[in-house]
Amino acid sequence: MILFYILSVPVILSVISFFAKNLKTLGRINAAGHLSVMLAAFYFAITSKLPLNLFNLFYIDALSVFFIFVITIVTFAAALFSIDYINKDVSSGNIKEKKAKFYYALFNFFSFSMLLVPMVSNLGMVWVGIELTTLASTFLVGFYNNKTSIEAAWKYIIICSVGIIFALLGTIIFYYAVSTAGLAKTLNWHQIVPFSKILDVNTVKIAFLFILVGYGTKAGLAPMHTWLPDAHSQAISPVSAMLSGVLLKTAIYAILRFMVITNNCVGTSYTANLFILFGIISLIISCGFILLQKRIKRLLAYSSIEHVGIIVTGLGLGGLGWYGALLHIFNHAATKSFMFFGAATVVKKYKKDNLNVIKGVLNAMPFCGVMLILGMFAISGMPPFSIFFSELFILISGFTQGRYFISGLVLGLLAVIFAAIVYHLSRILFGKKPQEIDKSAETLSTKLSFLFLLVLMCVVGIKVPIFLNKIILASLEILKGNYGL
Amino acid sequence: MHNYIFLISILLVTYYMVIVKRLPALISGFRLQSFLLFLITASFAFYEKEAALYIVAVLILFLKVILIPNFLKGISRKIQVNENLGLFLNPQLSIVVVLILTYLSYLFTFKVMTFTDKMQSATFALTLCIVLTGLFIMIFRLKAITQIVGLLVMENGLFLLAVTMCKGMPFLVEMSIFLDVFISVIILGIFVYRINALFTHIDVNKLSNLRG
Amino acid sequence: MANIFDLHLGFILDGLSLFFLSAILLISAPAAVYSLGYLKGHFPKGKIIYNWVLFILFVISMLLVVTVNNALAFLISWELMSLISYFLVVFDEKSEKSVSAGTTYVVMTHIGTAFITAAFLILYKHAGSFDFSILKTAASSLSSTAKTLVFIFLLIGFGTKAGIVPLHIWLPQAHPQAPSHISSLMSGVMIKTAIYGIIRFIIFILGVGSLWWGNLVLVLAAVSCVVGVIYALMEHDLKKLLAYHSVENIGIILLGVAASMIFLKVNLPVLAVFSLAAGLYHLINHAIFKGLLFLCAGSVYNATGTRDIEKLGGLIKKMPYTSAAFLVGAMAISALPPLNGFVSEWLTLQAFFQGALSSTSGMKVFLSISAAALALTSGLAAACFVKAFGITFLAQPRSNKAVEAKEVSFSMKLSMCFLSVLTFVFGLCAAVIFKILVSVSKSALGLEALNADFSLNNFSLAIDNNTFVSLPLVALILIVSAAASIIVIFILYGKRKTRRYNTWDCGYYRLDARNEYSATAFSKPFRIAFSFFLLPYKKTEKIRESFYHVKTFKYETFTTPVFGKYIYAPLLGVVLGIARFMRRLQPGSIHLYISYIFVTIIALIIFMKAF
Amino acid sequence: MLVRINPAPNEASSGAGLIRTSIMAKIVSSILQVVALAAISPLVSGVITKIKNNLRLRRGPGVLQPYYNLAKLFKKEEVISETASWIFSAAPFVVFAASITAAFMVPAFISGYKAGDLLLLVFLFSLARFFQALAGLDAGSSFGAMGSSREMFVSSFAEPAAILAIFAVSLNLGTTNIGAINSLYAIKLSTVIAAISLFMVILAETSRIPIDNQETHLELTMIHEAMVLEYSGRSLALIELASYIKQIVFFSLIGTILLPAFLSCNFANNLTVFAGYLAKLLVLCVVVSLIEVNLAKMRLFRAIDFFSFSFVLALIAIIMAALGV
Repeated sequence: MILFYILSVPVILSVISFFAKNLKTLGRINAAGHLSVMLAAFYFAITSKLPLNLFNLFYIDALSVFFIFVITIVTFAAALFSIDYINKDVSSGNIKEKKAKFYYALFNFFSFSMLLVPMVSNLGMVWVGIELTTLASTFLVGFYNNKTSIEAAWKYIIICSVGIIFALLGTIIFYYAVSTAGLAKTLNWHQIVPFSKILDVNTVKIAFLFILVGYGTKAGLAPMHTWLPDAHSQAISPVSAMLSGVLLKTAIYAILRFMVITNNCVGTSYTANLFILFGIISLIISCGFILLQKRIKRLLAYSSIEHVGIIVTGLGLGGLGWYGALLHIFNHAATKSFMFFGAATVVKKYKKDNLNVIKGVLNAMPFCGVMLILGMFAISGMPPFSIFFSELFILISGFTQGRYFISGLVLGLLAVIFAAIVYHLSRILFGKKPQEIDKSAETLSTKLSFLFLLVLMCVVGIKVPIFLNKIILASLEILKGNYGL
Repeated sequence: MHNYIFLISILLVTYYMVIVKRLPALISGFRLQSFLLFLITASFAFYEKEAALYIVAVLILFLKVILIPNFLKGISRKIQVNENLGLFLNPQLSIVVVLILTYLSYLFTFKVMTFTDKMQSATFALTLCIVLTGLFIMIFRLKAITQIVGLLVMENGLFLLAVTMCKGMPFLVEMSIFLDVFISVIILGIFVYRINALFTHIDVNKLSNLRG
Repeated sequence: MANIFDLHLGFILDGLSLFFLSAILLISAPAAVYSLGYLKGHFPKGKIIYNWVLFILFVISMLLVVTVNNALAFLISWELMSLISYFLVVFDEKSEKSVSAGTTYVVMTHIGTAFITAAFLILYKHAGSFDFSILKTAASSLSSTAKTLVFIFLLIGFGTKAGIVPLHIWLPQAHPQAPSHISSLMSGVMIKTAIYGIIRFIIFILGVGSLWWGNLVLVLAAVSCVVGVIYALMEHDLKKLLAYHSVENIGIILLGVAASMIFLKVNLPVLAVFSLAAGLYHLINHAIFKGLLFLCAGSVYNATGTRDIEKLGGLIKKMPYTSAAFLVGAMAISALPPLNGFVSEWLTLQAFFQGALSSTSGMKVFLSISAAALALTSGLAAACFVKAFGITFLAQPRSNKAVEAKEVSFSMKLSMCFLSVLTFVFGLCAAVIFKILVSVSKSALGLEALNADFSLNNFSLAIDNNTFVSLPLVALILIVSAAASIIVIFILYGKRKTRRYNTWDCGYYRLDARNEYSATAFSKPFRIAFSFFLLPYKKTEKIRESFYHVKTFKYETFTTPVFGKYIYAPLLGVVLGIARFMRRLQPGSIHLYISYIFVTIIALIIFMKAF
Repeated sequence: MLVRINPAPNEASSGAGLIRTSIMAKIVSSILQVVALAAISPLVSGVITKIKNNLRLRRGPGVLQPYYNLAKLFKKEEVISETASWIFSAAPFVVFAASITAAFMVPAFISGYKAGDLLLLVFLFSLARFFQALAGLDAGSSFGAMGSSREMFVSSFAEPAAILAIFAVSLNLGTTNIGAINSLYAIKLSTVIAAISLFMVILAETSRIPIDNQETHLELTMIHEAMVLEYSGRSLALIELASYIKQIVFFSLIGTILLPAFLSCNFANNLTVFAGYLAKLLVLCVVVSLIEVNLAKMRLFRAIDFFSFSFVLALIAIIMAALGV
């Protein structure tokens, strides 16, 4: 029941958006709705007996719960952040009020499509869900309807569609493997997994290749990442946070589902090696681009590629690396959204996003400045923030397996990226503010959205909450192929 | 036997789409290809006695043969775009490349995939070839609409694969995919309008403000 | 898997940790008192509270670093320490210098931490735990390659924090930018935590693997000494000068540590204990006098608003307490008896000598040359502090800022006074203190059972019955002979007759501050002598009124930052060059982007068998 | 080897007992020795000047001239610069005290208990130099500052050579405490070479040609004299006396290292020891005079070459000592 509540709230909110009178009230209702969704997800995670199978259509296990949880958290934070952001956009004449309502509708449609992905049991429907997320978010990317945002939106939809077609190809090949193995013709994950050992090894291998490239495009793995910096930097900022924070992760979720089957069928080393390859390439590429980045939101977008690289490397390393990767999914979602909020506030205030031009953020907007400093260190992996730990787990896993070269490479690249991020952001944060910018404070809702995520970052950094730990450990069992959890 | 004929003709239509220079011809090619896809699906439904495939076939006919090509033609008429496709690679070279791709697909199918059935091998190679050709069109043709067509060609290839190899996907999935395709074409169409309005052209290669 | 998440935060309180603990507290206390007066009036109230919060966190993080018994906890507190000190470096966030210094600092230290992390994780692989005791047992079964790797990583990691050459470049930028009481903490104790790391992890846990480790550290330490002091000589920013001296003194401390590593390997345990204790002694001494000097420099900055010694002068009359304290610090750091700096340099030299005495011929020469490097260093350091003290405090004020200087507030004087007294205490009570340090050193080396005692009658340091130094006695003789000379002269010749008059001016009628020797002039002989390394160059500029009349002549000399120009800049250039190349891969063409996907697929299929 | 650097408890206590019995006698004899050194130190300079003048076929002042100079200066009124601070007034006493203390470290004609060792000696002189240089800067005159700069420059290069030479000597001796030397000690070739190296350093430290020239007040060449240019009267006398003492301490050191004979354990028993000591001093005076007369002063930056040579000599001495020669 809770599940339907979670799914239906975005739909209802989406409909409400068109009829709402007052924009501010709409924003508040929106935030409240997503808060309730988040709490419902939390409640669901604690109370419900997993796995949950509804009409063979929905299949919820610990892994799904984990992703649902991450999605609802970021969505709530983005909804909270949207209130003031959209208001300012409207009051400054950037967008019309009608368009703002349209924004809320799309926002909810987008969150609905993302929530759908981890819930459905059918791998084909997972594909549909992910394609839906693309379609829902395209307009949010091209929201401002200017040259750059339209360009970004076009690239986003075209490249993602191409990628996702390969994912579909992979899914069909999987389906072929299932149907030729003498099983019931099904694409339901929980029905395939028990029999994955009898699938044809070669076919599954090829299918996984296509899946990895296809969903990898959506997840932002280099070299298929090219849409990502454009889309993330041009999207309306709360949505940038959602794109970076969770959209990429839904694609990873899809990959994980296929990974379980492939691992059961051909052994872990095949997927592991592929993951590590893509992880390292993503890290290297993002490192290069972060070093020379000039625009703040693009910087964060490349940082997302970096973190997806880390996650995927962690998935490739296995063992503690899997734990680290899952934890990193959570941590990166929280931290990157946090950073996007900060960047959005700065860009809104200065009306520029060039790192060379912005100066004295700390001076002009003390709260946001402090948040950005903390976020800067959090995102680049300093304790006491949570990313440090998930990265450490991945590294521990690498070192204990004796993969010195790979782990060393990751460590080195992380250090370089740290250097670049601190260099870029400290330049805008410190210094004297320009004359024409006056000192200002953020509204309560904005502050709350920051603090909410900050608390998550710190709490997980100090100690992984028991319930999150439980979900992740259960998810790990699923990744290992013990599907009944 | 007639399946072979369909398959070979679909391949030929795909080649035709590679060598055409003008937009209407490309869209007509796509219409033809979709029509052949419809025929294949229908015959499969007939021989395999799959009720669901009939519905799929009808949807193909309705969406891909009629609705989408008309929509695309409508766009190109409305924005009065130069009918030239804008080629990175001239037709002669293009056909050579696509032939190489076809060869590669066959090589891949016979070397890597392990089909027992010869028919299945041929179909797989063919569909792979169509997917790659779609990709080829997307890469080597400049205009926004050609990219949409390229995407649709790839999708057609996948439909063909699903139908011939697995006798269609699960019904719900199939329907959702249709929905997805339809929505995405509409959204892409809207964006083509917007691109035309903002840039006064639809040459997507010139969309390169965002770099690095 | 789950046991990793539960950090069993335990503490190790052996001699080594307690030693560092007390060193930190010893310097933090006066720094805290000092900041009362230092910040007042110069910063808004909120900023002062901010300072206090950071200060306390900084001290706590340093204490954690030296007391936790778990490598993971160590790593976390290490990072926290870096982070907090970064915030302290950028305390004056509006100055661009602070920000760039802070960035350099945090980046360098983070790269260092990456190496430390790698080393820890390699150890962890073999131990399965981060606990020190388990790591220690596991380290003994490590293969020699792994051991060497861990050693190199730890050395780079901790070397970055300690500021050994060529990893020192952040240090002279960052330390001066922090508020002075923080500089004194950073220079005085924070960089010492790296020494703690070296002792704890390389010597205590890992164990010295082979002789060349010690040799390597020794060479690096000697180079750090000399390079640090040469740069300090060229520096005219008072706090920067002190920061370069930190590089030098870290070198001296490491000389002791390295000697200890060598002696452990050539089976001279007594000497190993001795030289490690000597290193530790210099460590605490440096903490005291460098803390003192930074506080004095802060007072000067507070009173005059500049740190450029070329603009100072004559402060001894305006700020008698500060100048006295600075003089004491300068004497201590120049290793002048009977102050504390001398004790530790003497001990270090003795360690080299005793080592040379007991070892084979090649080692004899090696150790002697190291001792010579130390001697060169202390000579140059003395020269540098003659410059620093002389130009800052003596002669006539060189600018209005110096003319208007006033003595600083009571709390600042109190802290400086406290540390000045400590320099005497640590000099005169050397025998007692060294006894404690020897036991610390024994426990750090795991040689508790060893019978080694290096003191005589509680007031002399002694190696054996012949070789010793008794600083109380030296102090006594100094005082008595000075007093005797005064008394004798008074008895023989009566009261001193003096007359105040102008400085001799060669007949020139108007001798003023512009005629004085400058710091640049003072250090010119050194600049020429080390020109092969400093690569000095000059810029001249003539501002002419007409062709015949040059109105002003501007003459500036510069030295080339060798490490920045020939190591770091090319390195950065390579990295940025690669990044620039990568940028070209993303020119904005969607067709190219799609082809990337295409190529990826093809490549994966071709190389599928490789996975 | 280890036994020596790690005295067993009973040995240490017996050593302490030995010290206790004779400690008063040792202290008295040490003080007497230092007083004697201080008393004859101006004479050494006088003798050197005399010999030099004789070598140049001049008459020159009498050997007691330094005493007359000192007596005159002590009586005179001092002129102190208005710019100068208390450092300027205190420095002569510090310099003097440091030199006296240094004299306690070196066995001139009495060996035995000392307060410290040769390393301490080096640092004591650097204490003296430190204050001297500060005093040079204090008056604000360019001459003084230039002298300070050069003095610190020269000495910082002299120091490594000195330490290395001391190491070479001590390696043969087994300890850095030159007080442990006694008449039974046999000198080796390496000791001689080390002593030569040390002697070169001493030339510089005592402001002699080829590094410095005591006889001139030409601003281009002077080092030590420039530094003390502002001094007059009593302070100047103290500084002069201190440098005489420094000189005699160094000479005694060289004499003891090269010829450990004529050392006795206590002061009272014979005068031949003292005579022998004076003879050693005289020989050194002659050597110094010959060098001063025959060499020209070097350019300031040639000093580095000079010390490098000294350094290399000391290094050779160490290598030879390592080989047991």
